[in-house]
Amino acid sequence: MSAADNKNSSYITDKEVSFKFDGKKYIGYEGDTIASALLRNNVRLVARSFKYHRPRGIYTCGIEEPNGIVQILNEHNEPNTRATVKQIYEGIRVSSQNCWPSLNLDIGSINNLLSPMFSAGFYYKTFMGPKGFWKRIYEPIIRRTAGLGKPPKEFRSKSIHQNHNVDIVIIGGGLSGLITARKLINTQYDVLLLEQDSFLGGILKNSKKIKRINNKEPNEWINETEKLIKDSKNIKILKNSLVTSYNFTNHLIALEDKSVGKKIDNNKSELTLHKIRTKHTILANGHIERFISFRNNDLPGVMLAASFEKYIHRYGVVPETSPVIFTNNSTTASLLKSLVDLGHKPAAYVDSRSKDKIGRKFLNYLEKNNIPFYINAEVEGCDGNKKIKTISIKKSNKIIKVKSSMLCISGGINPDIHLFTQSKGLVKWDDKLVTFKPDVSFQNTITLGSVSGNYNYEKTVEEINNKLSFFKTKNIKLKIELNDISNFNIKELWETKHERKSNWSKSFIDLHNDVTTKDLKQAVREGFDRIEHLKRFTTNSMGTDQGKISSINSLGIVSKILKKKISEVGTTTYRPPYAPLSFSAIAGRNTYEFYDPQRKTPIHNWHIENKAVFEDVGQWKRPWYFKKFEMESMHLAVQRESEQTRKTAGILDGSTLGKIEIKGKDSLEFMNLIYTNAFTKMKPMSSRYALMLGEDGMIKDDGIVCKFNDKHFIVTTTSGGAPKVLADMEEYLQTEWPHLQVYVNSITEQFSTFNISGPKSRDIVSKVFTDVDFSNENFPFMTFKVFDYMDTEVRIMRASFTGELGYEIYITPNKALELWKKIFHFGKAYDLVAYGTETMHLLRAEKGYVVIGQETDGTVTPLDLNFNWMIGKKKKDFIGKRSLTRSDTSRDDRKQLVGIIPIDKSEFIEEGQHVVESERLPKRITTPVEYLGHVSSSYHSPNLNHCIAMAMIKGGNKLMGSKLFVSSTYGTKNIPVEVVSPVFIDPENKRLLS
Amino acid sequence: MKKKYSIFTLIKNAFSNNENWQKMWKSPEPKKTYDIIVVGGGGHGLGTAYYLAKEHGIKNIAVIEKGWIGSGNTGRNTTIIRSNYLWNESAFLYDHSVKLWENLSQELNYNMMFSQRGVMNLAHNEHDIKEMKRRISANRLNGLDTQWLETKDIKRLVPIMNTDNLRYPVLGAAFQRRGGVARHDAVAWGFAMRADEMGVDIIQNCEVHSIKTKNGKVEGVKTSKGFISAKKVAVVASGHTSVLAKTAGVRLPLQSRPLQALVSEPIKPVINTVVMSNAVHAYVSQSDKGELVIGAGTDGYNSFTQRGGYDVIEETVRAIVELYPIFGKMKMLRQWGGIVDICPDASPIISKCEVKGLYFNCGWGTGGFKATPGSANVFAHTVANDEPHKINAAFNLERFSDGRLIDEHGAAAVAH
Amino acid sequence: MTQLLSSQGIDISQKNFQQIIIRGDGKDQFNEKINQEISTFPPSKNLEVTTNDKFIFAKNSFDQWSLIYLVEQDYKEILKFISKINSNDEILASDYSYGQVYFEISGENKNEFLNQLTHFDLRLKRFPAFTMAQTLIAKIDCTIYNLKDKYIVTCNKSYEDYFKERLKDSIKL
Amino acid sequence: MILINCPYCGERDQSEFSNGGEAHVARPENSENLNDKEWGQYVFYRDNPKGIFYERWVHSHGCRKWFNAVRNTSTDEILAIYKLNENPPSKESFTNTLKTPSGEPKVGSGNFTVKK
Repeated sequence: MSAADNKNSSYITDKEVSFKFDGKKYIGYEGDTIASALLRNNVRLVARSFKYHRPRGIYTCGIEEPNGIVQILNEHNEPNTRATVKQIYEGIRVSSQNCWPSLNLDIGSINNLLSPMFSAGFYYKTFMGPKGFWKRIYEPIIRRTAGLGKPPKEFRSKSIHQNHNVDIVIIGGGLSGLITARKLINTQYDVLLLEQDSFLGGILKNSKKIKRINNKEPNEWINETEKLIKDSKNIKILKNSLVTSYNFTNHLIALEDKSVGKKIDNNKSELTLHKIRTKHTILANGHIERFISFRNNDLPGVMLAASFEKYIHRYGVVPETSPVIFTNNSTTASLLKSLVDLGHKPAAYVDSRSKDKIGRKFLNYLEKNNIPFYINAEVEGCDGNKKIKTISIKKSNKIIKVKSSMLCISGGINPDIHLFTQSKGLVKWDDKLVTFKPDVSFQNTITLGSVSGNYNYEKTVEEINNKLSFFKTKNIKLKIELNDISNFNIKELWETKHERKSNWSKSFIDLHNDVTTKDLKQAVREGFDRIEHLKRFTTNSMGTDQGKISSINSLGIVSKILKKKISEVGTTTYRPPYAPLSFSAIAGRNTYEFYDPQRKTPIHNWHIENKAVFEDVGQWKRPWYFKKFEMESMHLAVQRESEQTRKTAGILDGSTLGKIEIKGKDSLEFMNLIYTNAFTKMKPMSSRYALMLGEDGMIKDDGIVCKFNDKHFIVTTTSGGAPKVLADMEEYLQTEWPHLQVYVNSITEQFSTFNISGPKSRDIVSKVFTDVDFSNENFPFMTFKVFDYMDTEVRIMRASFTGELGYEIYITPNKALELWKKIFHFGKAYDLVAYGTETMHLLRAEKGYVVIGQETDGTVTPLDLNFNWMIGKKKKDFIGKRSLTRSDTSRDDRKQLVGIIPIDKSEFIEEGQHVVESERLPKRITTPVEYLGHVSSSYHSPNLNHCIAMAMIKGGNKLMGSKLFVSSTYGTKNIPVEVVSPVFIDPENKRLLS
Repeated sequence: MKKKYSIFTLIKNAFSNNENWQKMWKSPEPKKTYDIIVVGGGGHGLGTAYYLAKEHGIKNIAVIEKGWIGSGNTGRNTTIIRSNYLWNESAFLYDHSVKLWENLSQELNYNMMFSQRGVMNLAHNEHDIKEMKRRISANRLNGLDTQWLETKDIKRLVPIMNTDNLRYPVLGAAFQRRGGVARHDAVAWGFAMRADEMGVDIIQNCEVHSIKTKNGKVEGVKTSKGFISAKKVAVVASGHTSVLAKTAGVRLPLQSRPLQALVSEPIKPVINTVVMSNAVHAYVSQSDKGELVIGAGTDGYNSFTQRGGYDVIEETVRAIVELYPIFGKMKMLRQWGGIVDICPDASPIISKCEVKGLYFNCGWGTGGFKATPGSANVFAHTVANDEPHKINAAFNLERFSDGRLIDEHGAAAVAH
Repeated sequence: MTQLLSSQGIDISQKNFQQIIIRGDGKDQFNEKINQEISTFPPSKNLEVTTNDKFIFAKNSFDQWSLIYLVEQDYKEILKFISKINSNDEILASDYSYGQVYFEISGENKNEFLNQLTHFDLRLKRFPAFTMAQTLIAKIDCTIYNLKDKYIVTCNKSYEDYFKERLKDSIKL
Repeated sequence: MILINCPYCGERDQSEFSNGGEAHVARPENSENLNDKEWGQYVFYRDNPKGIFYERWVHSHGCRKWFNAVRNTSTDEILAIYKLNENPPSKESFTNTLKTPSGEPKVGSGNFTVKK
């Protein structure tokens, strides 16, 4: 008794392929899955179970497989691969999972002996004490024993995404799918046909249930149909494409495996994730056979009947020439017939149905071929060591033992409603079919064929013509002849009773997670009588197969315990994805080098040439500091840049600053509403530092406003804040103040910005822009000029973020680099230095300027920063005004901005540390220590040669001059500091206005 | 009688073929009236009932659950537990919770599998670093065990992490050792079992349609099983809280958003701590079963569908494979969504309201699970005494008028 | 113009166009003003694109137009035009000439190719010739003009390197 | 993923849009006359109904235009879209066309079921 070939299989070639399983070499045929190849080689033991490490064999022939889950060693050690789906190729190396030292001798199987203790949810009830043991002892052990496969190896996939927009999607290229496609050929509709297999045909190839279609052999008809579709202009076929998710408004996710049956080429995309948007979805994705629970229904050799049949016809392998067949329904008839037609003879046919249900016709057939059969009978269980030896059949309280190495079972078939429920369609229980089938669909979803609960193939055409009548297409005519001996009927049967009761005997309800029918009963006993509770408590159907062959069975069993109708117990949620979905496919190319775009300024390459170290600011790459020589540390570089800037001049690439152009009759009114400042009295061609609040009164952004006239402004924003500020302006204009005639455009990228500052900056710009008068009288602080230069337009603003004399230069990007170099050409004589964001931060801190997002954190008002002078008190309204007078925001003991310096000038204050009143902190802090606030900025000032810091502390304004302490990461001793004004350099603005 | 669980009871029951286990809780029909009705049978609600009975001696309580207990966010989150929050108010509240977590398995004699494997928050830019160092310093002064990790330390704890060869390099992390994960269902079941033992009625499959009030005082709730009167009503219904509040004429500053999570197929242990990253949006831990438990983001719109947008899943997964290149060969097993109620300041509301006898515990947003015992404990106190516990005093409704917000969004805009 | 890449049924080249974004109410006075300067009326139908050998003129939405010069103009002329337009208080014209990059994409596989990078529905029945759209391509904001036999795609200059790499990458795989 | 019909650009994937919360909340004219509570209501409180919701969207990755939508938050089905200057459709016009399921598991099960 062993496997045999079925030479007249339509699919398998006889091209030999060698592969390795657990180190041993085997030969299969091209087109074999790992499973079919192993069966061909009479390998029955392929895995160990999750919890009890029981021996397991191939149980199904597809995605629903609960047992045959393996590791692909030569594909970056990919774990948890379904042997029933993955095709072999020359040299593929496969290993079993979750066993040690070997599949055959697995120490873990000790758990099987202890299994009575490992009852459902046992881990909730023990491993609790003594305290701390869970973390140190129990959990590590449990973690090591749990888990399926070993971790994969690093692999940066090049999987791609492909978007589709179509009118109709057909899921499933089986009988119904193909007929539907034929109906839609050369119509106005764009159609996408998705088939999970590498060929079309479905049931037509998986069985011999159908004899002829329009007097043609099924294969002939399939080929004809495929050609018709290929020649059509409007239908596209995607093979090896499994639909995994059915989202809202007919958005589908399908995974195409482009390396079926071949080695993965790491430089190509091996997977394509299809994102499909369609008007109508047609589900023709068929059904899944379910099993029956009986003693040892997990023993290698037990297999679903339809899967057995699939192996015969698709893969040309008869896993066992004389198996026992155990069924409660009519679908197994075709398997029996297939065996007989191939000259094999089943060891026994066991049917729980009665004579009249089975039907005379089929009984005659059994007798004619003198097949030993038992009706009104059940399989009580099977026995054997790592493979079936004997099968115990129970008929009228007698046990008959039959010898066979395989047992083909069928507990009925379930419409594959996974995707349908994902779409939020409703299912209802059908007592005749003993299963759930689609009821009301929630989206534009149509189900056809067995997924709709129509198991009668002769009726398929009629069904399609009816359900698709609303499409503008002709009705289709097809004659379908069957091989089947009887029409579908079934007798409800979920579980057969054990003969002798033993604490060790098991009949499984979830093979993947090792859940037994006993566990279900215990769970219900403990009060978990709701199906979702049951699921969570027992982990039933929570495995990687999502209980495809068993979840309805568990409902059946529970309904019996609770003496309720199954429809009352409810069905369990099917959550996307339909089958485990590759992470790298989901990520596609939007990761690794393309995780997030890098935004670069026109000066970027110059920065690189000049040894800039970059900082990420949003998506922007900004020079953080420039290394003068390779070994120069950040600290040295920043000290150098800062010193040089105050000594002569420094320049910063500020191109990332947000820039917005604002124009319209009511621009002035708009500006007065958006910003806290008052702009009415502001002179044309002048600039002003401005603040923007949220309605909650908290500072949101700042920038400099350039006023051309009352109807035309240009403003800058923080680099990170730019998009948000523009969006907010648009929002207020469109939704709150449509009566204001104002337009705003982002011009961030239309101008590059350079900030040049330092005592020598005037000399330098005067040399660059020879015909501009930069004198204090004609170009005072906070004014700007626009003029032609280098065949483009340049805007220069006298402004400074360093406290030095400074100019902000705006020029179009195409000329930016040229100008930048020119400035350096003339700057050379003055040792002009390029500086980065860190120096910018240091210099502004010396001057006491704040940085939004550093001094502020979304909880700071202008008053907290002593920015009262920036608030247009006389203005009737502006965004956030009202919030400033709430009882909490108007407190005068809020956290306020102060400067602090260490009393011992040699000490350094760390950013982020807190300001306290005590000299020391306890070693272990048990009762919280009161603090006044935190240090928001801290730098070593090269120009003062000691540490300067800013802090936000409670009632800071009143604490000027007082002595406090700042905590330190270096120990319990706090640093004594003095509270001072945050302006450390040039308080009287001599440098600024020079 | 009190159920005792231990290795011995397991053995005992093993010999009786596991046929003598008792119900963990009864499922009684609701009485006409109760002293206190807790609306919402999640961890927070069941815990509230438990502490009311245990610490405040009130036994005439019903917990009313629309579905089955733990069916809401309790059973839908990524089970991360930590207390390293910036502001004192939050730090005290969440650490109160962590302290309760540390003894909960023993207290309830039910294994919460609270695993203090540490929680890491990664820093990916200068701004993150500044924000975290400030947080760590504040935590220290509040007696919390948060520490700064250099990249090499991170590598040692999570060798599979890609720290340098990515768009936003890992520059360091804030790490709280006492943080970790727990078994989410166990919390609901454990509280339910012990509350039930003390006489609390746990009523499932009973939907509260509205809260009945009369001249500014609560009278009871209208449910799918009829009207049930009560002296006090405590609402802990996460996403649906504001909907119920409205029926009592109370307006809450909440928005209900989908929050999604996903798990991978189980593999042998590869990541033994919890890693969170905001810039590269990815929260990961590995369950004892071996599944990677991954938290995604919230969608930007209100929804009660328990189903978010697919793009949010993609955003998270692409971050995961960026941060952990070996996960490229992993597969997503399940994905699901919950409905979280979000407050303007990203802090919860545990408060009385203008209606006498009506209390709310809501606004936990994406971070409610970690707070389960703590929130339940102080809420029970608030309901029992009609007065907040000092730990939750600041989490009142008034703050949205006077401006005393507890803004846990973290620092706002990026620097110049 | 520089040929970027050319592969099975898909050709991409980078162009140096100049552009102006014009905001206004689209009423007679507005149209007249524009017409005076470039002797063409701005397209009146939303998303409509009018084009000749010199420029593309498209209506992005009810109050925004983009004018793209296909043949390089003297920049001074463009600035002059902008200042003339802006002399009218109720119109805002912003120069976009050098802050954007432009790509011309043609070939019979251009839709399938672009749909690797965008979910946008490029089918002729949803995206007719001589219309435009603003959408996400490769995760960044882009504008795409359908000129029947080819598309013009434009995005911010700071994304230039990234966007080119994405295009090349998609062709490769 | 929701498909949103931008009144200016046509049907686009939701990922191109940003949501603006409750619609028709006018910014108070004379905020100085409001007390803290009233002002707080405007700043922090927005409607959050389960069912019919009048809300705002902006096509942030497209034309950057704002518009209003009526959405059933228990199913995410968009019932109507209208421009800012158009009048909102009446609630009544939807109540009978409302498509269930509520979008949540039916009590006691994980199945999506219609309240019939």
